[in-house]
Amino acid sequence: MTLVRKYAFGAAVLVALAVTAVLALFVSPDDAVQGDAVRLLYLHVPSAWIAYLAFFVTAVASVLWLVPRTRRPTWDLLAGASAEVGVIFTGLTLALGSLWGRPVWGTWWEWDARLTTTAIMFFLYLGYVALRRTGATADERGKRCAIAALIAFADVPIVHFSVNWWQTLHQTGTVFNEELNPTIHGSMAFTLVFGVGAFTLLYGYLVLRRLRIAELEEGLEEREVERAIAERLRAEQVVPA
Amino acid sequence: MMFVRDALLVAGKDLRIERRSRVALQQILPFGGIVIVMFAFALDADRTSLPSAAPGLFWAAVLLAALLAIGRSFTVEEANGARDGLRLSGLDGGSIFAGKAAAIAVELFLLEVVLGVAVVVLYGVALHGAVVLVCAAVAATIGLAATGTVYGVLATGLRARDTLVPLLVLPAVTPVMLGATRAFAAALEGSTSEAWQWVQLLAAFSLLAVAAGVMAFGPLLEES
Amino acid sequence: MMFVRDALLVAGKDLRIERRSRVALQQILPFGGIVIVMFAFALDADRTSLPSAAPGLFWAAVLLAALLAIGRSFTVEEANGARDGLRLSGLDGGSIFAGKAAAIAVELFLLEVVLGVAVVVLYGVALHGAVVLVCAAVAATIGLAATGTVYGVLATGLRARDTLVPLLVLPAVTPVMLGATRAFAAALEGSTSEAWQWVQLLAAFSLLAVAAGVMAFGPLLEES
Amino acid sequence: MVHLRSAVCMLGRFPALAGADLDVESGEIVLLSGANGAGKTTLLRLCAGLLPLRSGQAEVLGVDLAVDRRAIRRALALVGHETFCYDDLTVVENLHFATRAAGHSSAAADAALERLALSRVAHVTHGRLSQGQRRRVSLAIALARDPRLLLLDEPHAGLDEEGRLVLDEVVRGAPGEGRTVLIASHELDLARKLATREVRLAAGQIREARADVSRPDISRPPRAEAIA
Amino acid sequence: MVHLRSAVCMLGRFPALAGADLDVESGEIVLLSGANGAGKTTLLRLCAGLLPLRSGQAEVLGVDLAVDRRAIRRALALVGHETFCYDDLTVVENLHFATRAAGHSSAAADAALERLALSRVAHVTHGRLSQGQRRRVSLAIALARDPRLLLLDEPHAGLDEEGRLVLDEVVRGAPGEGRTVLIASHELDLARKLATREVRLAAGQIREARADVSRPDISRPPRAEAIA
Ligand code: HEM
Ligand SMILES: Nc1ncnc2c1ncn2[C@@H]1O[C@H](COP(=O)(O)OP(=O)(O)OP(=O)(O)O)[C@@H](O)[C@H]1O
Ligand SMILES: Nc1ncnc2c1ncn2[C@@H]1O[C@H](COP(=O)(O)OP(=O)(O)OP(=O)(O)O)[C@@H](O)[C@H]1O
Ligand SMILES: [Mg+2]
Ligand SMILES: [Mg+2]
Repeated sequence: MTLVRKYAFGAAVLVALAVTAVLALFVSPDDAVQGDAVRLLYLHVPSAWIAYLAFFVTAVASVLWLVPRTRRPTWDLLAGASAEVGVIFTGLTLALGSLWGRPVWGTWWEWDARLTTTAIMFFLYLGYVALRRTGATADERGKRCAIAALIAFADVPIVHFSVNWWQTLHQTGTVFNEELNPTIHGSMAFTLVFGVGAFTLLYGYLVLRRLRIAELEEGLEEREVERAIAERLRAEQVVPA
Repeated sequence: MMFVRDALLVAGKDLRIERRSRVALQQILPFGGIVIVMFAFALDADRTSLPSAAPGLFWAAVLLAALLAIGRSFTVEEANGARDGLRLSGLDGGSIFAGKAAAIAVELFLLEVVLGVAVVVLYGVALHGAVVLVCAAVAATIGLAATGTVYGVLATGLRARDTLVPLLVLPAVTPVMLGATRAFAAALEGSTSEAWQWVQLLAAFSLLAVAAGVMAFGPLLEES
Repeated sequence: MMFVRDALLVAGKDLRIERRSRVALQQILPFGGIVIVMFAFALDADRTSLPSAAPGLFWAAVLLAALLAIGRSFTVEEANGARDGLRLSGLDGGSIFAGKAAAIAVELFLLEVVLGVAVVVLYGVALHGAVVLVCAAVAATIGLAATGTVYGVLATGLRARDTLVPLLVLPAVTPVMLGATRAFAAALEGSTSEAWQWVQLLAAFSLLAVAAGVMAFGPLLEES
Repeated sequence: MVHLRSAVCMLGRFPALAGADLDVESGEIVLLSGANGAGKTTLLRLCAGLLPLRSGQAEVLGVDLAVDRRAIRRALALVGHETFCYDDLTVVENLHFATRAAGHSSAAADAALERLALSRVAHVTHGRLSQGQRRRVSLAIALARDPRLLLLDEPHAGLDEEGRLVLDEVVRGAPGEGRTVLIASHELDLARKLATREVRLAAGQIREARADVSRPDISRPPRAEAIA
Repeated sequence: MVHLRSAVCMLGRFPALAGADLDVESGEIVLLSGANGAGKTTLLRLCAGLLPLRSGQAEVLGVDLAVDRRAIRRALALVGHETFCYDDLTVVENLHFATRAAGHSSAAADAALERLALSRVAHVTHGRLSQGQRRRVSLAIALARDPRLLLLDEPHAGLDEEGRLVLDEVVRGAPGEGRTVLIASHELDLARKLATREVRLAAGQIREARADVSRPDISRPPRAEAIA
C-alpha cells in the first residue's frame, strides 16, 4: 500500500484509541459497586473479543491455505501474523483481567472455568507460534501449522461458553449485566462498543504490518521465485561447475 | 481390512522396537515412579493432603511419562529419515496413526497399572469403584495416546522436536487431565454417578481425538 | 586461562545455537508456564493449599523445564556425530562441561524469573526475603545445570538418550529440589535464618556437582 | 515415465530446482550428473513425490504431482543417503516391514536379502551396520518393492566391488524387468557405463542433455589429464 | 606414525578389528581397501583414538593408545561419514568453532573455506547443505586443523569433479606438508592413483600388503572384464 494510506491507517488507529481513552476515563461514569475499577472493562472486554477475532482469522486463513484451489503463500503468513497478534491480545486480556480481579474479587487469579480456559487458549496459540518458528521452510511448515491452528481454535468457543457451562465467578453472558452496572445502557455501552471498534482497527493495523514483514522474510509470490532463480543463476555462473 | 492390517503392521513394528530397546519398561516406567515420589516431596509430604491430591498427582505423573513415550515413539521415526520412509512406504496415513497410537496406548496402560499401585501404596489411598476407575483410565489413555500421536507427527522433522511435543501436547490434553482427575476423585469419594459423567466426557474427547488423528495424520505426514 | 577460553567458546556455541533456534525461549519457557497451570489442576485448584504448595510446585516446574533444556543441549551434540567431533576437537573435558553447564544455567535463570512471576500471580503468593530467594535460586540452578550436564553426557550416544536423561537426572537432583523448596518455603514464611541454612546446603551441593562435573566429564565423554 | 516442464522446487528461499525440463521414457536409464549442490537429490526427491512442486509441471508414472504426490509411492523406490531403516530392528525385520508395507510378500524380501549377500548380517541390528552394508540394505528394500521407477542417489558410494557388481547388474537388468532408472552420481565413469543417456544439472536447471554418453573425451573426467 | 600389532577392537560382541598388524611411516599415503564390513572405518576410528583397544598394541603419533587416547587428538583429523557439525550453525560458524577449539586461528579456517570453494554456502546453515557440500565442509575442517595424521574414510564419496581435484591435490600435497594419510576407499582406481601403498583388510585383519599399487591388473577392478 502507498505511504499515504499506510500513515492514514496508523493515524486513524491512534485517534480511535485516544478517543476511547477519553470516553473510558472521563465521559463514562464510574461504577456503583466497583468505582473506577470498572473502567478496565473498556480494555479487558475488547481485547478479549479481538483475541477471538484474531484466532478466527487464523482459522479461516488456515482453511484457505489447506484448500488446494485457494492456496496462496499469503494465507499461511496471514494465519501466522493474526495468531501472533491474537496471542498478544490474549495476554492483555489475562493481564487486565487479573488486574481487575484484584480489586473486584480480591484476588489476581481464580481457577474458574473462564479464566482457566483462557489460559489454555493462550498456551495453545503460544505453541502454535512456536511451531511456526521452528526454522522449517514454508513448505515443510504450512500444512502442520494450518492443522494445528484448526485444532487450537476448538478452544475458543469453549472459552466463550465456559461461563454458561460451568458455575463461574467470572461475569456471565452479556455485557448488560446487573451487578456490573445498572446504567450500562448509556455511555458505558457506547464506550465499550467504540472501544471494540478502536481495538479492531488496531488489530487490523498490527496484522497488516506483521504480514508485510513476514512477506519480506519469506513470502514467495511468483515474481519473487523468478528473482530467486535469477539470483541463483547469476551467483553460480561465477562458480566453475 | 487393509486398514487394520496396516495398523497392526505399524503397531507391531513399534512394539517390537520397544521389546528390543525396553525404553518404556526400563526408562519411562521408573521415571513415572520417581515423579510420583518427587510430588510427595513437593507437597511437603504432609500425609493428610496426599490422599486428596492423589488423583491429580497420579494423572500428572502419567502425563509426564506419556510425553516421554510419545517423544520416543517419534524419535524412532526420525533416525535415518524413517519419516520419509513411512511416506514412501505407501501405507495409508490413517493406519499409521492407528498403529502408532495403539502402541503408545498399550505402553501407557501397563504404566498406569504400575503407577496406580504405587500411588495407592505411597499415598495411602483407599480404592473404591474399580469399574469406573478402569473405564476412566481407558478412555483417558486413548485420548492421551491419540492427541499425542497427532502432535508427535506434527513436530517430527522439525527442529527441536523433543521440546516441541511437550509444549504442544500439554495444553491440548488438559481436558483429559481434568476429566480423568475429577473422575478418579469422584470415584474414590464414592460418588460413582458423577464419576461416570466425567467418563462420558473423556470418551467423547477420545473419540474426537481418534477421528481427528485418522483424518489429519496422512496430510500431516505429507509436507504441504 | 585456556580453561576459561575454551569454556567460553563452548558456551558461546551453545548460546548461539539457542539464539538461532530459540528453543529455550519459544518452547521450554511456555512449557514451564503450562506446567505451572497444570499443577494447579492437579491440586484441584483449592486456593487455600496453593500458596503453601507454591515453592514445591515452582521448583518442580523448573525441574521439568530443566530436563528439556538439558535434553536439548545434548540433542544438539548428537546430530552428525557432533559428540565424536567434541572428542576430536581437542577441547579439555572440564572446559566443555563448564561451557555447556553455563549455557544451561543462563537459560534456566531467565526461565526462573518468568516462572517466578507467574507463580506469584497465579498462586497468589506474597513475597518476602528477596535476597535469600535469589541466592537460593542461583545456588540451586547451578546445581541443576551441573548435575544435568554430567548425566546428559553420560547418556549421549546411548540408545534413547531423551528418555534416559530424565530418569537419571531426577533422582540425582532431589537434594536440590528439597533444599530449594525448603529454602523458598522458609523465606516466604519469613524465617530467613532457616532459609540461609538451606542456601548453604544448596551451595555445597552445587560446588560438589561442579567439581565432579569438571573431573568426570572428560572420562565420560571418552566412554567407549 | 517422468516429464518435467520448467519444474521449480524451493528449499526455503532457495530454488534448489530452478526450472528443470526433463523427459524420461519407460525403460530408459538416465544419469544425472552435476556439481555439488546442483540439484540432483532435489530432483530425485521431487520425482519421488517427497517435495512439493513450486511451479511448472511434473508428471511421474502418469500422475500429475501438482494434483497427487502419493499415488505413485508404491510404484517407485528411492535409494538415497538415508536408509529409512529403524536402528533397533535387524536387517531382516526392517526389510520385511518395508516390503509388507508396500503390499509385497516376505518372499520378495528374502530374495533381495540373498541377492545383496546380506545373509551374514541378516540379524544384526541396523544401527550397527557399516556404511556399505547400509547401502546394500536400502538397495535390497528397493528391489523387494519391485518398483517401476527406480531412483538411485549416488548408489555406488560406499559399496565394495562385489556390491557394485550386484548394483550394476540390477541396473542393467532394470529395463528387462520393466523398470525405468534415474541415477544421480559423481562416479561418472561407472555410471556412464550403465546409463543409456546422460543429463547434466547446473544451478538447478538441466543444461546439456546428451544422447551418446560413450564418447571417450566425456567419459574420462578432466581430473585424469589434469594430474596424472 | 601408526603401528598396530594384532590390534583388536570389539563393537559389542563383534570383533570389528580382529588382530590387525599395520605399520605406517611418516609421509606415507596408505590406502585401506576391503569388502564392506571388513573393518576399515573401525581401524580409522581406532587410530583417531575414538575406540578402545581391546587387545594387542596400537601406537599412533608415538603415543600408546592403550595408555592415552586423548593426547593425539589435536594432531590428527578424521574425515568420515559424519561431519561433526551443528545443523543450526552456518558453515563458517561450524568451521570457526572446530578450528578455534583445536587452538588454531580463524585465518586458517577462512583459507580452508576458500580452498574448498565453500564461499557460496558460507552462510547457509549446515542442516541445509547437500551431501557433497557436507563432505567439503568436513574436509575444510580437517585442513584448517593442519593435522599431522589425516584419516580419510571414503573421501571421494559425494564429491563432484571439482571437489575431487581439490581432494587429490590435498592428499598429494600432504607428505610435503609433513602429513601422513590413511585413506579407506572403495573408489580404488582414484585412491590407488594417490596412495603410495595399498593395504587390504578382510574380516578385520590385514591380509595382503602390496608395495606396488600401479600394476594394471590390480588397478583395474574385476567389474570391467566381468561385464563390459
Ligand atoms: C484473569 C482474569 C480474567 C480473564 C482471563 C478474563 C477473560 C475474559 C474473556 C476471555 C472474556 C470474553 C468473553 C466472551 O465474550 O466470550 C471476558 C469478558 C468479560 N470479562 Fe473477563 N476475564 C478476567 C477477569 C475479569 C474480571 C475481574 C472482570 C470484572 C469483575 C471481568 C469482566 C468481564 C466482563 C464484564 C466481560 C464481558 C462479558 C460478556 O459480555 O461476555 N473479567 N473476560
Ligand atoms: N536455505 C537455503 N539457502 C541456500 N541454499 C540452500 C538452502 N537450502 C538448500 N540449499 C541448497 O540447495 C541445494 C540442494 O541441492 P541438492 O541437495 O539437490 O544438491 P545435489 O545435486 O544433490 O548435490 P550433491 O551432489 O552434493 O548431493 C544445495 O546447494 C544447498 O546448499
Ligand atoms: N554387534 C554386532 N554384531 C555383528 N556385527 C557387528 C556388530 N557391530 C558391528 N558389527 C560389524 O562390524 C563391522 C564394522 O566394520 P566397519 O564399519 O569398519 O566396516 P567398513 O570396512 O568400514 O565397511 P564399509 O566399507 O561398508 O564402510 C560391520 O561388518 C558390522 O556389521
Ligand atoms: Mg545429493
Ligand atoms: Mg566404513
